[in-house]
Amino acid sequence: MAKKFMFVNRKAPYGTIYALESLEVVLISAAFEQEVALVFMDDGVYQLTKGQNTDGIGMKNFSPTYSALGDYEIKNIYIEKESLEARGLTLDDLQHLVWEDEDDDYAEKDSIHLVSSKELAAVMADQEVVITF
Amino acid sequence: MAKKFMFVNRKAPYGTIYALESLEVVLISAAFEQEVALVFMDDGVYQLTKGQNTDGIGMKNFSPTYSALGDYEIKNIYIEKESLEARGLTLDDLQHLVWEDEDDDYAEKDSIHLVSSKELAAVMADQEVVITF
Amino acid sequence: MKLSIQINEGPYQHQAADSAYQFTKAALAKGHEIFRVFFYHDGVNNATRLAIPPQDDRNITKQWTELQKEHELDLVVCIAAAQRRGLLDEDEAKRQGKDANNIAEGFRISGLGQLIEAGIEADRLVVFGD
Amino acid sequence: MKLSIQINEGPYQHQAADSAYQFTKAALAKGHEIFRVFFYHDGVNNATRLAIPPQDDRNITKQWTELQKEHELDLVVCIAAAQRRGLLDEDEAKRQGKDANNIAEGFRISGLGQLIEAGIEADRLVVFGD
Amino acid sequence: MSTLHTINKSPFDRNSLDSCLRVISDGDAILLIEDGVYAATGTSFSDTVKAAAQSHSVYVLGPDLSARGMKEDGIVEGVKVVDYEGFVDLVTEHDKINSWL
Amino acid sequence: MSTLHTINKSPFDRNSLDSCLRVISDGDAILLIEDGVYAATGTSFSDTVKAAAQSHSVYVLGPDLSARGMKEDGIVEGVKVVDYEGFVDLVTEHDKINSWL
Repeated sequence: MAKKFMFVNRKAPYGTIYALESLEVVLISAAFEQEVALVFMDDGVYQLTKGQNTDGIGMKNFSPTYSALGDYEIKNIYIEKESLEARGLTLDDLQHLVWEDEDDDYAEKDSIHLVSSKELAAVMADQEVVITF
Repeated sequence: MAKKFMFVNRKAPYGTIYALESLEVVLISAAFEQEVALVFMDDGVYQLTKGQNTDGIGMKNFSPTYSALGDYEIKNIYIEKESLEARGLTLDDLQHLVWEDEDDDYAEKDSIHLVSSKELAAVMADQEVVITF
Repeated sequence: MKLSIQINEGPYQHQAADSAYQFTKAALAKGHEIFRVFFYHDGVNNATRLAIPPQDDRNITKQWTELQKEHELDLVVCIAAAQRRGLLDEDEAKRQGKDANNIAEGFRISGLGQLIEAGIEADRLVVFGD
Repeated sequence: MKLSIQINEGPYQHQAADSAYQFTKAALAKGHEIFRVFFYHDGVNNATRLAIPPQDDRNITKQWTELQKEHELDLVVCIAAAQRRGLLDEDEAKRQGKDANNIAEGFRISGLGQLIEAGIEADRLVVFGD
Repeated sequence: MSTLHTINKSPFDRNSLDSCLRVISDGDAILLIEDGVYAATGTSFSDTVKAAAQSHSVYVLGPDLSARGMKEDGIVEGVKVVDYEGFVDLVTEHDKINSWL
Repeated sequence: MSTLHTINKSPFDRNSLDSCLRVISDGDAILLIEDGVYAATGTSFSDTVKAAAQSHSVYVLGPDLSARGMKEDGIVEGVKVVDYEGFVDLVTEHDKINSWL
């Protein structure tokens, strides 16, 4: 029986390692064939910004890895609208994450679901294991 | 020539080690005969609360050490009024820290100065080295 | 009930390791089973046997080692996080050509999959961190 | 000008060590003198020689060791903070009866007074932390 | 599927309590631990916590309160004090735990 | 005795920017680094930062902005971008540094 796992990302990238090491957990979780959902809220929404370039700080730019989530069958990615708005961002500022639906002739479909706090609360309530980073 | 050192404490005790290890720095600094001032602001004001009892969390209660500051000739301790008030605390909730004035027949004098943000700004501006914990 | 614990911060700097230890002791005292304690992020630093805390303070690593012995706890240190931060067992040190190792008795180093397994197998996962 | 640097957090978990390294390199390139780099709190964990970061990532300890060699930097690890967290040099390991040590080349372990001295002797003290 | 939310930071230092309150569901509970216990005392956040305690069960870890010199009799109306044994019970009584780190 | 204040955390995550602004003096400057750089972008805090930049010099570290995918041309009015070399100059041009950790 697959369990419903949710990983909640609340921290900005680079300032701390949580974003990077959370992504490592998420990718491993895919191998266990669980139902995996990701949330980006609070400063976690900054993890998905386009155009990250870490040349000037000597750290590894791990943002391209997010685009691989679809290949790992991770297609339920929730972004809290309120967090995005408070930061003056829109979905256009974030990476466009997709997955291929093999039941629909490998059509590319959006992985990202923009949800309100209230909608997010309902999704969270439905989970069985929650790990917040 | 003595330099003016100021140590600014902004973190609550026990949740993180900064309060404890900051105190270790302060005590060492006394041996160097510098002009030392301490500030407690933001959650740092919680460091000085009376009646701390760590039996239930298995950590060392280091709050008695603050009362030794006077013996180390550390007598300029500033507490930001705004921080104290936002936390619903008054000076009565905090340890009463004193020093003995040997030029005044060893009279016990208050080490703690309750200051407004504005007054604190002036004291801070006058320092030569500031370390915030 | 079967519980798993995750610890994200090193000893002393944050209360996480202490809180996790107090919680684990209380859970065991109430007859619950601890399926696994997983050390992730800086949490791997709890597993060093080289620490010498002040005599009048607790020794966090030793507390875990003793609790492990008494209850046969499964204390797992994430290998990827441990390599980044310099926590090694003897085998790993040899394999990586390092001249020393520093892991304490009672801890074992393993993969991140052990955390997912801890989440699957236990009835509850409780995380302690910064 | 004479600058001192203080680093309060360990490698990788926080950007502090990276920021301090970038700043130190830039200061040296501009001809300033680095009087001392003082590692306090979890910052002592930057001094381990046992870390094996992923191949495609920076090796923070090695970066410091190399900068130390090139510019004869004084990299000081606080002894009290280091003992709590399991960072030891050979002498200290012997004295404490520990069977291994883990400090990297280029770092030395010394007392907290070295931080105060760094504040007194340098024209500026810059602190990096969480 | 009820959730126990743990908050371990002061409301002055972090936004975790606010974030938790945005997405909490009916039947969920909150446990304040570590530096999170200050939220249960008479601070400028006490109205927020009092309101939360009217719609949800809010608990505070006694050992963490005592360590910080905070009196149990001065805590926000409606907040209940538990010890580590109570913490364990809260974990088992709810279906899952969300630690707001 | 001018001070360079560095802020390394997002204004959403910590209160360090607010605290710094409470006790800053005339002639002091602020440098936003690490996750502090988000304060220089168009967030709900941008009015606070804009006001600060009117009474004080406010700088943001470019390399940290770029790492986070934040564009220099979208930053708050009055905030100036510096690189690490500029960071070093700011340190030497002010009498002391206060890192708001």
